[in-house]
Amino acid sequence: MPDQVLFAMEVMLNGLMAGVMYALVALGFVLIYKASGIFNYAQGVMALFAALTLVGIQQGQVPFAHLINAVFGTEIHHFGWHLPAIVAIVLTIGVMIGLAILIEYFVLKHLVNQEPIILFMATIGLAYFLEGVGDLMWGSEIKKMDVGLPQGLSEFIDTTTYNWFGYGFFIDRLDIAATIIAAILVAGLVAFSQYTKQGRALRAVADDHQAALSVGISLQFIWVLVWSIAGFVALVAGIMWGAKSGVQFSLSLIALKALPVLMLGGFTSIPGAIVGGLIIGVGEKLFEFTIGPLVGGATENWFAYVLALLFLVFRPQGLFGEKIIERV
Amino acid sequence: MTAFPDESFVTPDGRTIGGVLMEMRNITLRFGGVIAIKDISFDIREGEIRAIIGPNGAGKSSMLNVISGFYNPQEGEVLFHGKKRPPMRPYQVARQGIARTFQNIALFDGMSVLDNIMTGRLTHMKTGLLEQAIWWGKAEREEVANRRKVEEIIDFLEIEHIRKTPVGRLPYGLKKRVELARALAAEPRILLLDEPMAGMNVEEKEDMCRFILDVNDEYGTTIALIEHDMGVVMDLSDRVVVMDYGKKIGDGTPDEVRASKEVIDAYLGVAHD
Amino acid sequence: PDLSYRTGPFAAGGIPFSDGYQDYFTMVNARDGGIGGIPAKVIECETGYNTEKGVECYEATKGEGALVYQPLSTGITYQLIPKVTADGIPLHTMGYGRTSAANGKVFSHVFNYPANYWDAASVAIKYLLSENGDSLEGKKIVLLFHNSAYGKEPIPTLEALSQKYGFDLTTIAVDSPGQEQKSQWLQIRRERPDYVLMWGWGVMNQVAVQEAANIRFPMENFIGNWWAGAEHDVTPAGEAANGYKALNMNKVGDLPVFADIQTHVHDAGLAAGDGSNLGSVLYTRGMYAAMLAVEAAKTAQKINGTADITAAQMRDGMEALEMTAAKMEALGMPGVGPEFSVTCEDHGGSGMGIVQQWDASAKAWVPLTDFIAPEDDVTGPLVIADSEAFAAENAIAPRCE
Amino acid sequence: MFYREAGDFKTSYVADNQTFPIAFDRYRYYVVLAVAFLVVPFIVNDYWANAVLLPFLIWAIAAIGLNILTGYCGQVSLGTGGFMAVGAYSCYKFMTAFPDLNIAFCVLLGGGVTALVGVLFGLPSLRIKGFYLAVATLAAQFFLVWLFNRVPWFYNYSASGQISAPERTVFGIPVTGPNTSAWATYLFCLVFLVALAWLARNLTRGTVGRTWMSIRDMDIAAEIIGVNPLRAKLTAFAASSFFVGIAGALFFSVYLGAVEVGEAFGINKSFLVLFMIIIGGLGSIFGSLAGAAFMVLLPVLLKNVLVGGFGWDTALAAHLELVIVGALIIGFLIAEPHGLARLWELAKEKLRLWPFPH
Amino acid sequence: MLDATAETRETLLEVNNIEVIYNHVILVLKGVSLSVPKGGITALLGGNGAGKTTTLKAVSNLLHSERGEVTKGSIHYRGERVQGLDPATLVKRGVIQVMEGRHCFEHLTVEENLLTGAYTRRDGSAAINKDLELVYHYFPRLKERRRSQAGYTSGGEQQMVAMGRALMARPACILLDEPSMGLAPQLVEEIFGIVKTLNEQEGVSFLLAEQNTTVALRYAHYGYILESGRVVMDGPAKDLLENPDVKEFYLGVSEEGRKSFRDVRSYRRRKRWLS
Ligand SMILES: Nc1ncnc2c1ncn2[C@@H]1O[C@H](COP(=O)(O)OP(=O)(O)OP(=O)(O)O)[C@@H](O)[C@H]1O
Ligand SMILES: Nc1ncnc2c1ncn2[C@@H]1O[C@H](COP(=O)(O)OP(=O)(O)OP(=O)(O)O)[C@@H](O)[C@H]1O
Ligand SMILES: [Mg+2]
Ligand SMILES: [Mg+2]
Repeated sequence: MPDQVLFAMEVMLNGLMAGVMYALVALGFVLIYKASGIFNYAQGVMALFAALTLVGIQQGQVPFAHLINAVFGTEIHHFGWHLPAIVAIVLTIGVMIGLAILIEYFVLKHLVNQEPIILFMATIGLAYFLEGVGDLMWGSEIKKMDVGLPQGLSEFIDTTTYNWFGYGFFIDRLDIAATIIAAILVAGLVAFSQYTKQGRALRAVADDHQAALSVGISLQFIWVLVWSIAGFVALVAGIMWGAKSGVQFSLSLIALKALPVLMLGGFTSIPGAIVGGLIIGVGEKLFEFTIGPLVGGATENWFAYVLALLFLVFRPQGLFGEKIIERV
Repeated sequence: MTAFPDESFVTPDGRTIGGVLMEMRNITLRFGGVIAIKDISFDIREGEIRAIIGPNGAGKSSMLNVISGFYNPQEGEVLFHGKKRPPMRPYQVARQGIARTFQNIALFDGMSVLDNIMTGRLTHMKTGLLEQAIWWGKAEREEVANRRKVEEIIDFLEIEHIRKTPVGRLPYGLKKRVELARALAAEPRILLLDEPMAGMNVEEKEDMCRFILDVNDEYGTTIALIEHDMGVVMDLSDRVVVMDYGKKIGDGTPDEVRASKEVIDAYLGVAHD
Repeated sequence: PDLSYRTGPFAAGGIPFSDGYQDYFTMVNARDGGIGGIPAKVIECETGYNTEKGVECYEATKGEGALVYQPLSTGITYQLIPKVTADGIPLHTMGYGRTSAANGKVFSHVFNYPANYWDAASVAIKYLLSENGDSLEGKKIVLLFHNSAYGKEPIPTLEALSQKYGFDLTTIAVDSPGQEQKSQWLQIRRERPDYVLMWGWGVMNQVAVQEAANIRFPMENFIGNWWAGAEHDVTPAGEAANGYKALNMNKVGDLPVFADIQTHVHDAGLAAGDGSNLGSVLYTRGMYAAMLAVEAAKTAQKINGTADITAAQMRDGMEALEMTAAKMEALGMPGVGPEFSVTCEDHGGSGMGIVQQWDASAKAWVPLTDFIAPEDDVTGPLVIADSEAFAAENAIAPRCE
Repeated sequence: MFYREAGDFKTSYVADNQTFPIAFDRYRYYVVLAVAFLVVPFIVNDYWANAVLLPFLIWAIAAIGLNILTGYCGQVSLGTGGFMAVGAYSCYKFMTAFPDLNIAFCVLLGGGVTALVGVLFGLPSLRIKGFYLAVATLAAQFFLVWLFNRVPWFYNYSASGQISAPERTVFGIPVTGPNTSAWATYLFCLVFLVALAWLARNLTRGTVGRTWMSIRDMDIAAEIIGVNPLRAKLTAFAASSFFVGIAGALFFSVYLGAVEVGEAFGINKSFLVLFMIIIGGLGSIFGSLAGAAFMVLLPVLLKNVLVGGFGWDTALAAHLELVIVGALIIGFLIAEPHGLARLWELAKEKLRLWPFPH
Repeated sequence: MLDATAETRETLLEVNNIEVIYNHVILVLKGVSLSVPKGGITALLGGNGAGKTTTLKAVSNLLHSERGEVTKGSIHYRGERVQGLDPATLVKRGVIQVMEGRHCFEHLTVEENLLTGAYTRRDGSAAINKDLELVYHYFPRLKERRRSQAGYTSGGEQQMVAMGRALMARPACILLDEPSMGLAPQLVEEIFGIVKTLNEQEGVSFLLAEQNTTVALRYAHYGYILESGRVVMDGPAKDLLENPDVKEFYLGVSEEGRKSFRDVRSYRRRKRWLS
């Protein structure tokens, strides 16, 4: 029956949208992987941290209030200001850059040319750390993210589609915003990594730390640079997802939604992140829509991974990932 | 020697060289645009030392990779014992008794020298997972038996002192030697050596030559080696194949090759005495 | 002890409950010098909603003469049940945990009064009945549930009820944590159900409320259970959440007792948390739970005529607990919960609950109904069946003969 | 001065091959075993058993398992949680289906089933490598958890979807169910750990182990010298999963007694085990133990210090705990990327050279 | 060639008795001292494991990434101490190392590899492209393969890439680690030819670790011979070439001239091998 088709279309559209949201998170991973061969597990927590910081600054919360009060028995909570979103965002970016510098100085610097898995582990340690700090700084109750993003059903799409098919499609305005932002991000990042000297250096570092050092590439600079950008991407992701669910611990778990996207698109490809996101988004939604009911639903979590897995079996480096060089 | 009779014969220095053991027929290997090997044929005879030379990027290593089954040529075939070899995975080739060393050393950095060499004997070890898990009995006996063989090789190559050191720490030259040991441990019919003497000084090269020659006449192992040191090549090998950007431009005894105009232009540059 | 969780994905729910629970004890100690003269000690132990930490906490604290446990996590409850039974320490799982533990014959040391999930399901349906002139014929009801033991609890009850009242029930699972519910809500939008019931927890609630608003689902037809009906579940959605309904096992709103807590606890700087939660839904619930514990203790003291009671005596106390309107009145929390009395057979309490609605402009939950009684003839048999299955599996002889 | 190879020369390859080449190590090892078997059982109490020892023993088994796969064969896996779940649920099914089958067998069978599942999910590893594989194993993680949550047959149709272990005994002494005594459960797990550690040791010191390590270090070269990659990887997956499965079975039956798959075997368990082996040391059995001990003890310790010691409220403590754990992990990796095991080695090497610095 | 004068010229790079330890336990360099005069070519000879690579890495500060550290002694470049300077700064100051065993950036194309060499340069793309052409002129083979990923090029080609990459940095002092390894004979000559021209026309100074002693000494001005972490002999290249021991062990020519590799049927080893 035709309206099944319509539903399917609607589901697909929303799948695409969801895909973009995943991609936003995946981008951060890609950047850092490209630049250092590090698989940065902390990306999700960075998103959470960024969002927390943003809200905290905006609401004028006192960082570490809880800790301070506990230790000094004081009763401070708020500075009592309420900043406009844009200011808060700028300040947060500042914080994320600071974070990048600290990470480089205290972690990465000491782990030059270690095996990837070691660095991976380090980032997990980092994840724990940030999670704790985030909670300590801003407290763990749920906060509302309001930076004035549009939300809810988009009238326009609804009516137009209604006029076409006699069935109004649902698209979340937030998702539309996300799509636009993602497009801008990707364009910028691609340009950066493909056409600039830094971009080349960044890929060089990923290949061979020592050689990179030997030709005079400063790992320190590259890493601070990349982690700052990743921090910014994390902030964007944090805002988007925060607007959906409020800013809370679970934000950090979106990392798990981004991983299949990453696999599918290829760890090293920025466009891959987007394409992968779209495929995963559509794939899991359609599966949930068609097969889901038969097997009792809630299939999305694993199906995303299985889907990605299937792709990998045919392209071990993901759709757009750099070929894994096998030579003797 | 200059002449090289077709049937098996005994060389002046008393080694017997038998019939054709392995033959390459019209091998062509492409990588996308790049043609690494273009319609090359040559044979390797039982017990001989066969050298492959040529400028960088000529396709020598690729040729070895074809022999050891890592690359499948688009055209041409490999005959082993006169029989056409069906396309097979590298590990199956290895089990036919073809061992090799690599140009960019490919040792197992995480393991000790001893373990590295023991891996060379995997093709000879049979115990299954469960027997291994229990260890006592079969597994242990086998371990010891093979260990004995390996120890022979170890003191043949004079690396007793580094037996237990992780290979990652070894200097380049010693790594090469360990790699040779690993290849020898397999007791191969054919031994393929890719630039075994790169990065060695004369003294070490002499040692290496020594080992190669000894292997060759103690075990009668057939050897194919790639080397850029003309001194070594000319002295050691019975016959030489010269490659140039995928094409074969010369094949014959060292003297013949050395004389060939084409070879001199393409590779040797100055004529080597 | 109070096994709390102030970290991890469910912290937002755990914090206010524990605050309330502890503040009440603190208040009792400060105001009337403890329970029957004996100051009550509440050991809080952080589990982060994590089962192993739960065990660690239990083992760490049981040595200290623990009288009752309030684990606040279905998962932890399940693996404490055998342990407490063996150690003879009562376990109070208020409106969560193992529903069939209401059957005291089988579960000697587990109490889940005043109400449990199956009651909740039935109460919700009762409410909808009253809304629709006692008939749900042909109505379409969707259950949106957290894909876990907790979320699946109400399904049997609802199925039984849908048989009984001929509404058709669709269940939609949301996998934990549940940040991405697009497809679920698209399905809901498509099927246009008359009502949506939600068994949610953690981030799932906030997202669900948001999504419901996004698809313009009429909020007043969207009803959460009592773990999906706290302030923090609706505030992130802001105005959009207006009209969302939820069940509750305890009345909200300003209770006289809060004044006492304010003076004796918060002003004295003894607050468990940062004091911001006073009066919130979960805070009140925590406090209510504490009050029940205190009353049980008092009962125990009365029975045994000793002020300094043991865990065993506490259990008897809980089994003999009687909550009357007068009592609650006297305690400064009139009508906070329904009247009920615990017996050897019935550890489940009355199972009554109210329906409340969110008023976004006032940022407050407004009670819509008085306590509604569940249909025990529906839930009862289920309880018996499940508990007896458990008894059989673990060779437990029924008590109370 | 006695800490030398010097003076005890190996006269046979067997002797040269043994686990502890230095006599002193050997003796210390026997002492540890003796204490573990003969002393601890008499002094252990509920708290120590349930809060520290059991988790340690069980996680140690899991860690050894993962170490076989990741540390020795170089295949990073994040599916550990899922595989533990397989062990737990199959064990549960065996326990309930054959009530008079000895629990020990149920556990072993659980391991066996897991091994099969592991092989299944190991198949992609032939083509997928490195982090791609790691992420791919998450597919196993999520799928398995979903499966056990979804199909009632696995939890015997209980209304709640929880599984709880009925009482089972060994030599008449209960090791599962409510009425267990600390020493019994402890010994039960200890036996498993020791036996399995010994198996692992045998596997990793011989042919099989070398095959795995060659794949880890350079799979192409390994194949060219005659290693069959598929076989090597699958055996690794099988062995590893067997261990992990057993860990899962014990975790459920002996330690927790009742589990819900989503909570008990979630993704964070996979990470936890990965931590253990990396902190402890990849490719080292001792490392697995050390790592497990570290990751189990640290939080308990911190908690007791922060809450007990400074009397801070639990929320603060819990957050600080995260911070500290995170910092420590990073600190360790920086101090010695190859884990506690390597630190231990270096210490010994220094000791051997003692009193000379080099 | 200007050799005897070598000492008289100001020294560019000075290493005085450094000691290097790996992993805190393995002592590798036991007090090595050497100096590279400005505009000189200094050869560092020695067998396997002698410590050549380690010495070079110590100079270019690449050790700590291998968990090795300089525990004694000092390294001066243009008179100032350069220990603990991060490699990048060192490159900016004009010291660059060509690492042993290639180390190309596998996933970058040959050309991109070369360009990374120019990372620290600030003198505009025109100049860089000019040098790129120069490198291609030196190594025509690279031009053919410019678009292919370095990871897929042959051993020798990779060696050329590594060399070319270093040249792209227009350094004042190049540390060459086994430049001739795996190169075809005429290419070896060419490489050293390049070294010579750079040295004479641009005044670039070289410190080269080399196994191919014959060639190395032909081009170098001054040589150091390293054995197991110690300098056992040093002197102007000429003299070393004449030295009998050097002849015997490093050049493989004894009194009766160069003997065939076949004929060194060396007695001792053969005996032991048979017995
Ligand atoms: N896997 C591959 N993909 C693409 N091109 C390749 C691959 N392997 C080799 N080539 C190309 O084939 C040609 C021959 O490579 P090969 O390694 O055989 O040269 P070679 O004779 O060993 O040179 P050298 O003496 O420097 O080692 C080279 O130009 C190389 O770039
Ligand atoms: N990362 C390391 N860890 C431990 N020991 C090392 C390490 N790198 C090198 N060594 C040791 O340092 C010594 C010198 O090594 P180095 O590579 O400097 O010798 P080399 O002169 O370069 O030899 P070759 O000519 O073969 O390259 C060797 O004995 C080696 O065992
Ligand atoms: Mg080659
Ligand atoms: Mg070297």
